[in-house]
Parts: sequence; C-alpha cells; structure tokens
Amino acid sequence: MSEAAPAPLDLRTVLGPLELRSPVVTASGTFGYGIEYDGLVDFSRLGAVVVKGLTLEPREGSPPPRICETPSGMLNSIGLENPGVEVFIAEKLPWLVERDVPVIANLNGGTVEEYAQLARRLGDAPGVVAVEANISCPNVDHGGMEFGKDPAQTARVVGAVREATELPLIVKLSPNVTDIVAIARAAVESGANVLSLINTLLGMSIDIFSRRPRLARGKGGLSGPAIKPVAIRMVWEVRRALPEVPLIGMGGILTGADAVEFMLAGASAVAVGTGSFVTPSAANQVLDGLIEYGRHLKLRSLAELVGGVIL
Amino acid sequence: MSEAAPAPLDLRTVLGPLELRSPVVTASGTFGYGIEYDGLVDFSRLGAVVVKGLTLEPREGSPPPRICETPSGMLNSIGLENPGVEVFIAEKLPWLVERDVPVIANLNGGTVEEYAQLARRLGDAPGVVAVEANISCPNVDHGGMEFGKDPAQTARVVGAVREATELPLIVKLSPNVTDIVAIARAAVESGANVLSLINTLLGMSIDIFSRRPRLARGKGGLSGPAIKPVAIRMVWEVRRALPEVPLIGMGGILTGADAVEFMLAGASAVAVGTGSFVTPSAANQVLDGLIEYGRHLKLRSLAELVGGVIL
Amino acid sequence: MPDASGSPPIKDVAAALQTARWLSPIHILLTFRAPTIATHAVPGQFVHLRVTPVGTSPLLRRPFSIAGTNLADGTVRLLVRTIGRGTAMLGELLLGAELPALGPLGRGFPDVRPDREVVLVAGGVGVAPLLFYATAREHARKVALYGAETQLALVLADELAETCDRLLPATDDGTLGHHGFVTDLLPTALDDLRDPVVLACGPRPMMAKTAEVCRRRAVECHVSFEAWLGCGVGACLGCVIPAAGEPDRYVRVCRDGPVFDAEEIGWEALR
Amino acid sequence: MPDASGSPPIKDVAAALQTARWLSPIHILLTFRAPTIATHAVPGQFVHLRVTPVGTSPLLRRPFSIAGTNLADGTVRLLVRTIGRGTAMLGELLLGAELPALGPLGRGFPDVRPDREVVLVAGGVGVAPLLFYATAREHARKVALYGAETQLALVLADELAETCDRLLPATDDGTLGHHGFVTDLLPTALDDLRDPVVLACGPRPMMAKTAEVCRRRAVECHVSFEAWLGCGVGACLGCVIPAAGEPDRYVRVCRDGPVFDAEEIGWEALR
Ligand SMILES: Cc1cc2nc3c(=O)[nH]c(=O)nc-3n(C[C@H](O)[C@H](O)[C@H](O)COP(=O)(O)OP(=O)(O)OC[C@H]3O[C@@H](n4cnc5c(N)ncnc54)[C@H](O)[C@@H]3O)c2cc1C
Ligand SMILES: Cc1cc2nc3c(=O)[nH]c(=O)nc-3n(C[C@H](O)[C@H](O)[C@H](O)COP(=O)(O)OP(=O)(O)OC[C@H]3O[C@@H](n4cnc5c(N)ncnc54)[C@H](O)[C@@H]3O)c2cc1C
Ligand SMILES: Cc1cc2nc3c(=O)[nH]c(=O)nc-3n(C[C@H](O)[C@H](O)[C@H](O)COP(=O)(O)O)c2cc1C
Ligand SMILES: Cc1cc2nc3c(=O)[nH]c(=O)nc-3n(C[C@H](O)[C@H](O)[C@H](O)COP(=O)(O)O)c2cc1C
Ligand code: FES
Ligand code: FES
Repeated sequence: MSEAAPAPLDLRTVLGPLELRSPVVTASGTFGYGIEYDGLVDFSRLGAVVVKGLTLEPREGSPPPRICETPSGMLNSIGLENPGVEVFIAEKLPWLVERDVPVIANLNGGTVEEYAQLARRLGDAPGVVAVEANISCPNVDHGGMEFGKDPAQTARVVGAVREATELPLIVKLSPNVTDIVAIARAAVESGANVLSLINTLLGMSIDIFSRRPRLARGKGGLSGPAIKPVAIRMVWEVRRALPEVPLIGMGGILTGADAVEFMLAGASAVAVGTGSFVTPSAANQVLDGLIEYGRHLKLRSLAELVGGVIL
Repeated sequence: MSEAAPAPLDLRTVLGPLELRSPVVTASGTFGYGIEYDGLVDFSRLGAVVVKGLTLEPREGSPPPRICETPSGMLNSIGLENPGVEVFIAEKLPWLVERDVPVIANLNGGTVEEYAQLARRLGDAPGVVAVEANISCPNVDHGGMEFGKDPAQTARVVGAVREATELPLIVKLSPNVTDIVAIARAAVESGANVLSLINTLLGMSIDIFSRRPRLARGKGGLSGPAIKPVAIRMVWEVRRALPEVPLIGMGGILTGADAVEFMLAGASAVAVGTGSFVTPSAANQVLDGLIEYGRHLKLRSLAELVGGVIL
Repeated sequence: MPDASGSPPIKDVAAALQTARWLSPIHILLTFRAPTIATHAVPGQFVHLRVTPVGTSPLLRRPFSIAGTNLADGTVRLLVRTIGRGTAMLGELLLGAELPALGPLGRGFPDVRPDREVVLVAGGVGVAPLLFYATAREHARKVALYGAETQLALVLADELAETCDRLLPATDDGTLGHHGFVTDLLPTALDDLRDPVVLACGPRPMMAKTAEVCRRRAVECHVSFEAWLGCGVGACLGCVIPAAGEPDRYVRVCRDGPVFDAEEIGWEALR
Repeated sequence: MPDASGSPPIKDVAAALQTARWLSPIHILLTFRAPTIATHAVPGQFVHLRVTPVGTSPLLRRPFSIAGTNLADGTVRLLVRTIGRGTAMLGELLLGAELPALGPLGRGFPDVRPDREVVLVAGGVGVAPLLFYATAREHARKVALYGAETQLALVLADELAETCDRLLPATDDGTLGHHGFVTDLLPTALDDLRDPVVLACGPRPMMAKTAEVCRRRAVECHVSFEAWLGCGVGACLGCVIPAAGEPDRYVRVCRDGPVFDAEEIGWEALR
C-alpha cells in the first residue's frame, strides 16, 4: 500500500432522494429539538437532527416515572410529549434553521389523516429536509405502533403520507413484529424512500419492593446497547430482501464501531439515540470512529461499507 | 407483626397437572443433561432439570463459532446439537433418574409428526415428568421457530403432541412475534397445560475487523439480562390475557430479585438459562433469593407472589 | 466568571477524583477536579456523572448536586449516599480516576436578596445543595433544619452549623436533636423570622410537607427535586414531575429544575 | 491430593488476588489464592473467571490457562494478555479483590512417561500452560520453542529456560532468536530427539502447522485450544471445534479439551 497522503474520505450520504452531509443523525426523541445540546455537540457534523416526535396538537405525554434503567439499556414511555406541530414550526425550528442544520421531522398520528396533515404542514416548513413517519411508537394508546404491526395498515398510512408531501419520506419501523421484511416491503411499495429501523422493543420492568411497574404506564420501549443485536439482525434481513432501499440503522449505537457494524449489515446512515444520554457528543464521536475506520481501510467513501458483511 | 418463628415457606409449585418441589428449573440448552454441573449445583433444590433440546435423530449442530457476547447478553446458534432421543434415554437420563431429579424433556421436530413421535417415545421414559415442545428454536432451518410464528401452525403441532402423550405438556413460545397472546391462546386451546416464555430473541452481530458475522450461521438467539424487559412484558401480557394458564418465566434471570420480578408479572415458576454460565449455582442462588424475599414478606407460599404486580 | 465567548457554560469534562472521604458507612464526600464546572456552578445545580467510563452497565449517568466548589483549585464537592450499584462504584474509585462529568446542569436556587432571612430544610443527602448555598450566599440570617434517620447520618452537620446562624437537627430515632421529622421544626423556626424564604431539599414527602407549611403561611418556598434522569439536559423528557395548574402538565427536573418554586409543582399528582 | 469425599474437584470459589506484576505493557502475571483449584490442577487445565462480580457487562466469564500453582500457599498463577475489556479489568484489580473462579476445568496434557523427550511449542500467551507443564513434569529432555511478535512479548522466557533443557526463541521482528515463525524451528528440534512428544499452545495457525509437521513425521502431538466459552463445563455446546473423521462432528474445547491429541482435530474444517 502506498504511503501517500490519504485520499479525503467522502462523508456525503445518499438516501434515495435525500442527500446528507454525513451519515450520522440523531434519533428522534433523544435529542429534543437540538437546542438542548447547544455547546455540547458540533452540529455541523451531524447529517441531520431528527427531532422529537410531533403530533398535530400539543401532547402532555405520559405520567411519570417515564424512564428506568435496565441491563445495558433503558425503558421509556414518554408518550410523545410535544408542543404540537405549529409551536414546533414557530418556536423550535428556527433555532436549527439559523444554524443550517438539516431537520428531519418525526410524524405521529392517531389516524391516517393526521399523518397526512402533519406531512402537508411540514412540507412548507423551512429547513425540513425529510419527514420520518413513525409507525412504531409503543407508548401511545391509539395509532402509533398499531399501524406498524401489519403490512396493510402500513401501506395505508405510508400511502397517505406519500400523497401529502413531496419531501423525501422515511418510514420508521417497529421491531415488535414477526416479519419485518413484510412491513418493510409494504412501506416501500406505498412510497417510502428510506426506512429507519429499529424503534424500541416493547418491554416492562417491575420494582419488586413497591410491586409496581417502574414506568407509570406499565410497558415501555427498550433502547440502548441491549437491543443492538436485534437491530443489526433486522437491518440485515431488510437489506437482503430489499437491497435497493436505503436504510437508517439505529439501536444501541454508542461508538464508531457500532456504526460500522450497522453499515456492514446494510445501513447507509445511522442514528444515535440513547447514546446521546450516555455521552452528549456521542453522535460526533460516532462520526470520528467511522472516519478513523474508513481511513484505516483507505476507503474513498463510507458508502463502500454499506452491506459489506461477508457471509 | 409477631416475632414468632417464621412459618415455613412452601416452595411447592403447581403448574396445572405438573407439581414441582421448587419453582426454579434450569432452561433448556443451558444446563446440558445435568451431569455437567455435578458438584456445582444442589440438584435436590431444583424444581426440575429441563434438558438440552432433543430431536429424533442425533444432530451435529451448527458450525462454530456458535456463541458470542453482546452487551449484557449473548448470542447462540448451537443448532440443536444432541445425541438423539434414544441415546438420551439410554445414556443421559439414568444419571438424573438415579439422583431423583425430575426431568423435563425439550422436544424439537422438523415436522408435526416428529414432535408427536418424540412425545410418544418420552412418555415411557423413567423420570420424565413433563415434555416441553420447543416451537421457538431460532437456530435450525426447518421446523423450530416456523411453528411458533403463527397461531394455526402452533395449534397443529401442539394438538399432535397433546394426542401423543399423557404427560403434562409445556409449550415454549418464541418472542419474535407480533402478538404473543395469539400464539399463547392457540397453544392452550390445542392442549398445552403450561407455557414457557421466552425463548431467545433473534439477533446478529458482525465483527468489524473480519467483516463476518460473529456466529458462523449469521443469526442467532439473544439471551441474558439484556432481554429481561421483553420477557417480563410478554409474561405479563400472557398472564393478563390468560390468567388461568400457568407460566414458566425466563429471560435474563441471574438473581432472586429477577425471579421475583417474573413471578410478580405472572410466572408460577422460573427457569435460569444464561445465568448458569455466569454462576454455575445460579439456580440455587435464585431460589435462595426467592426464599429470602418470601420470608421477608412473611409469605406462606411463593405462589402468593404470582401475578402480584400492582397496576 | 461567565464564559467570555458567550457559549453556554455546560461542558462534558473528564473530572479527576482528588479526594474521597467516608463520612459514615454509607456516605462519601468526593472532590473532583473540574474547573469549568466549579467556575460556573451556582447552588442547586448538579453534575451528571458517568460512573462507567467504558462499559454499558450501568448505562445511564448518575446525577449529584454540587455540595460546594473551590475556585482556587477548580474542584467541586459531591456528597454521595451509596444506595445502589452506581453509587457503590463511586465508593471504589481510585484517586486520580477520571469520570466524564457533565455540568453544571439545571436551574439552581434563585437569587434571594442578602437582606432577607432564609431557612434551609435538609433531609438526608438533600443537605448537599443547601450546604453549597449556605457557603456561597450571604443573608441577614440563615437558619438550617437538618433531619436524617440517626445522628450518624447527619453528615456535614458541623459545616452547616458553621455557615449558618443556627442549626436545628432532627433524627428519626432521637439520637440527636428533635425526635421526629425535620418538618416538625419548621413552624417554630418560621415564627422567629421576618418574611423568610424557605429552601428545601430532601425526600419528596419532606418537601411536600415543607411546601404545605409555607403555603399556609404564604412563605416563599423553593424545593430541589430528584428524579430518574436520562439525558440531564432537557432533551428526553424522561424526568418530569407534575406541574401546578392544569392536570397532566409536567416540568422537567433536569432543566426546568431541579430547583422549583413550590408553587410550580403539582403536589397532589406527585407519586 | 484428590478430594477425599470423591466428589469432582471442580469448584466455584472466591479467588483473592495476591500479586499482580506487569511483564510487558500488555502482559500481566496474576496470582490468586484458590487452594482447591491449586490442589487439583494439572497442566493444561484452566480457570473460568468472572471479571465483574456484580454487573452484567461483560456478562460471561473469561477463561485462562493455569500457568503454575503453589501448593504451599494455595495459589494459582495466570498469565493474561490484555486484548479487550475483560482482560483490561483484570489489570485494574486491587490486591485482595475477590473474583469468582471456577476450576480446575477441562482435560489437561496427558501423562507422558518421564523417560520420553518432549518439545514444548509456545506461541504468545500459549506459554502459560506449557510453563506449568515444564515446572510440574520431569522428562528425559525438555526442549522449548517459544515465539512471539517481539522480544518484549516473550514474557516468562527466563522461567521457561530454567525449567527446560533448552529454549529456542523466535520473534516476528527478529529482535530475539529466530527471525520468523516458531514452527520454523520445529523440524530441526525434532531431528535431534528420539521418539519425542510435542505439546503445543498458541494461535491456531501455529498449532495447525505444528500438527502438520508432527503428522508428516508420525510424531505424537498434543495441542491446547482456545475458543469463545459460554459455560466452561461442557453444557452449552458453544465452544466446539471440528473433530477429525466424519465432517460436521465437533468436540468441546472446554470439556473434551482444551488439550487434544492433534489427531482428534478436524484441521481442514477449522476456521
Ligand atoms: C438533580 C439530582 C441531584 C441529586 N443529588 C444527589 C446528591 O447530592 N447525593 C446523593 O447521594 N444523591 C443524589 N441524587 C440521587 C442520585 O442520583 C441517586 O441516588 C443515584 O443515581 C443512584 O444511583 P445507583 O446506581 O447507586 O442506584 P441504583 O442501583 O440505580 O438504584 C438503587 C435504588 O435507588 C433508587 N433510585 C436510584 N436513583 C434514583 C433517582 N434518581 N430517583 C429515585 N430513586 C432512585 C432505585 O429505585 C433503586 O431502588 C440526586 C438526584 C438528582 C436527580
Ligand atoms: C481454555 C482457554 C485458555 C486460555 N488461556 C489464556 C491465558 O492463559 N492467557 C490469556 O491471556 N488468554 C487466555 N485465553 C484467552 C482469553 O480467555 C481471552 O483473551 C479473553 O477471554 C479475552 O477477554 P476480553 O474481555 O479481554 O476480550 P474481549 O473484549 O471479549 O475481546 C477482545 C478481542 O479478542 C477476541 N477474543 C476474545 N476472547 C476470545 C477467545 N476466547 N477466542 C478467540 N478470540 C477471542 C475478540 O474477538 C475480540 O476481538 C484462553 C482461552 C481459553 C478458551
Ligand atoms: C426517551 C426516548 C424517546 C423516544 N422518542 C421517540 C419518538 O418520539 N419518535 C420516534 O420515532 N422514536 C423515538 N424513540 C426511539 C429512538 O429514536 C430509537 O429508535 C430507539 O431508541 C433505538 O435507538 P437507541 O438504542 O440508539 O436509543 C425514543 C427513544 C427514547 C429512548
Ligand atoms: C446456549 C443456549 C442454548 C439453548 N438451547 C435451547 C434448546 O435446545 N431448547 C430450548 O427450548 N431453548 C434453548 N435455549 C433458550 C433458553 O432455554 C432460554 O429460553 C433463553 O436462553 C432465555 O433465558 P436466559 O436469558 O435465562 O438464557 C438456549 C439458550 C442458550 C443460551
Ligand atoms: S433527564 Fe432528559 S429531559 Fe430531564
Ligand atoms: S463452553 Fe459450554 S460447552 Fe464448552
């Protein structure tokens, strides 16, 4: 191998119609609206900020306790607390736009029509480069995960969002299903450009002293390193079945090595979720690790890693 | 509260037609045939030994590597290596029978008829107090988990086993499904006396240096503390839907506190799996912890805990 | 000394353990070198410590109130009660060990005019932020009420006594001071003072009682809350507690607090 | 001293760290007090150590060959190469720390008649079981071949030299002894000996080469294998390697080994 100066590593990440400046984004619900991490993260190195899940109307969310720790993971039932899409656009979005941070809006409806309305409203919003339809939230009573459990329902909601916006459409899938490929296929056939996987695994934890569930709502979503093997498996299954569909991989990413694992399994980009709680600058560190790995292998682009697992 | 000597704590555990002397058993595939733990475990305090999954013919299992570690968990793809039911009865079973250890045989067929044949053959075997039909093994190409993914298939295989044996019938469910209650219901309606849950979550891990999956077979089953929240959630869901059905809970149990959590969620008995790798005497220690908790609460029987979560 | 650049002073730094002293079998006083945190911290703020610099168990950080700062050597003091695995690991740290420390976080105690009289109500390790307060702020009068299970658990009571005009202890077992709840002492203490401000930190029932007493007497009261934290910076919405006013409204302990005006809290809904 | 009660001598004991010595930047020699293990161990056997007495990360135990025993004080020696998190944690243990240690496990080296000549082929930390062997067993002649990346990594070479009649080192970088693979030295070493037995432990390619050389010369050869272990006692079937003979037959490293007659291994299928 030559000892010449290393070729610059191309970080640009193409996800169908969506082009990002780096393959590392933040995972919805774990990075607020960006401002909470002001001064702690170099925003210019994020591919995008995926904001906390939005609904049409403001939502107060679940009663506390809303989170608890589990072995190498955590459970949450935030219940989609958010100020509603209008307040988001008026008060949260401008901060990110001023900083030139591409924004991906995470959409959550109780009905198909609500998803479509959200998509329409965000189509005009400055700085929003894509919408991510979350059909996998385990923490609300209506809508949310119900759509993501079944290919037909998935097709309905994705089809409606597709018609409602010209923006690149990401669909975020639930891992709590028998056949992730069937859901992925339904989403893509109904117009998804990109798939995000995975959302949290449904879990529960009980305090043996009070005998109560540790979360007020009982069940919640499991995230963090504990779920990484499940996430890698699902990314790989979907990649194998639908090799042309760009994927955003997430689930337990703390380091660059974790991100490489997701890319080898088939993800074109990765999202850092719980990792930001462990280390606020985790998304930056993940990118550092990816770059180091890419340089070591003398890659010209990180895209060369995608799906590169050797079977 | 009185300061009198504590009432003796009743450990007997009734699982429908099956009565065990203690609520703590070993999980299939993690305790071999018992003899491997000779001298390390007090067998008289185990409710039963659930032996490694059996097939009609001997199986060589998967190529190595077969296991790898993950955050707070491990992946395995043993591929049901076992000497076949005849060798089991002739060479493995006697050691346990001599020691008066109740044995639960874990059955694995490639076809419905194979499950039935296994059940018939083990009905006569001395010391076997119940059969556990494993319709959830993720590590074989035919049979195994395919049956456990679908209520209709579940009903077929469970019905056939039910007709083939008078022994108490335990059915072990896969967590890799959208609706665990639907599968549980199908199993019970087809004759299952007891349900075991959960088997491993399907996962994958990739070595970023070799770029190969860490397991030769690619995918494997995730076990250990990482999956406990998912297991607790499923035990609770099934308990709520089918409160009369006795459950054996498992998934990440290392301590008595973990076992209490499962019992509060609705398990009448618990199985220790990966925990035995961490601490060979884990099953004994789990029972110690249960007893301590029961004494502390001045319970007369551990059965009083079952389903006792306060919502 | 605010940051000249104008960027927010919250930093994630590698804090090196300088000293560790066991004050009781379950209380440790730790000092960490973390100059940026020491410089910017105000009483009531906290640091979010990663107790496992590598490894994923425990995964989340652990929050601790800042019990004092030393600007000369750039250190912060933490008073830790060992109750679980994360805090136990803090007790086993070697001097010099570096832990990721995020801070200073949250909203601290408000600026109370120096000419006013304050009552500090501390329960258990809730003494930590109040000790910082007592050390850092001047007031016409500072009265401290400090309760714990037993005399041994009244750690740092001597320092509190030095920095306050008066210290009234209480113990559940009567081994020192009032035999009973620390809040039993509050009404009499308030009787003696002119338009006092109450600052409290301790278990939730203690703070609820304190708030109730103050409300009945229309005394200004600020309470510092604990909760399970995820991010610590206001992003995850995991740490909320009920807000006063409309039902089902919440405030974040980590960013809207941990110090709240007692009037901001939905005390009835608190579980 | 076999156990008088007749029960199997494998025990899970709390082994207290007695001494720790860094032999290189990445090699540590540890001695643990574990009398039952020290008493029963034979060369080639290993202990399965829980590096996190509490906590779930890393979850599984870590196996280490016994590098020697001291029956007088009931200790076992382990030579650890730090390559990951578990081994790094061993390097940070305080003296006196107790770790759960399961052992002695596995099948050690066979009984070779004292009047026979042996060649010990060690690669890297594979020297550990061979050093125990050289210390514990008498033979007409003991020749040691010991290879590593560089001179610094040839840890405990002095002890090996003392307990053997001859030590031939090899290094990948030529800093000591033969510049190249340790197996390059094997043919000549064998030429000098009468009906020798070869005992090898090291990386798989090294052992494969050793087995190949021995097979061609019809020399008896025993190899000690490493693999990822789950249970360590033969129960989980996680640690298998291909067996000789029929394809797709496997043997367990932890219980059928770690020491195997080279003829038992399916070398072609080994990945
Ligand atoms: C803003 C803030 C400031 C704090 N300041 C201090 C301080 O100065 N000194 C101090 O000793 N502690 C303080 N705490 C509490 C401290 O963070 C917890 O005690 C610590 O995180 C426990 O960690 P652990 O791993 O030892 O406990 P774990 O093993 O995680 O838990 C042990 C037990 O404690 C309970 N528990 C743990 N953490 C919390 C929590 N945050 N809220 C409610 N219950 C909990 C659990 O339910 C469990 O039963 C503060 C908390 C907050 C939010
Ligand atoms: C019977 C036996 C005896 C052994 N004796 C010794 C000994 O005397 N001295 C010694 O230093 N080591 C010995 N080993 C190897 C030792 O167990 C591993 O190096 C150790 O478990 C690594 O733990 P870790 O947490 O540091 O590494 P990890 O962080 O788990 O892994 C670090 C890297 O090493 C690789 N790796 C780790 N463990 C193994 C393994 N068992 N097999 C293959 N690759 C692995 C991983 O793929 C990873 O890339 C022995 C292993 C066996 C099976
Ligand atoms: C506290 C919390 C809140 C979350 N909120 C949302 C959300 O609003 N919308 C969404 O699509 N996913 C949400 N998620 C899921 C994450 O975006 C991510 O898919 C999941 O946590 C797995 O990644 P991780 O293991 O890196 O956290 C949330 C996760 C957490 C931990
Ligand atoms: C190495 C290994 C082998 C297993 N083999 C079987 C098996 O043969 N049959 C079966 O029903 N379950 C098998 N299981 C699943 C366990 O019995 C148990 O359901 C699962 O591991 C979850 O429990 P745990 O987290 O306590 O290990 C196996 C698990 C492991 C780790
Ligand atoms: S801990 Fe995340 S918002 Fe408070
Ligand atoms: S490690 Fe379990 S059989 Fe070898």
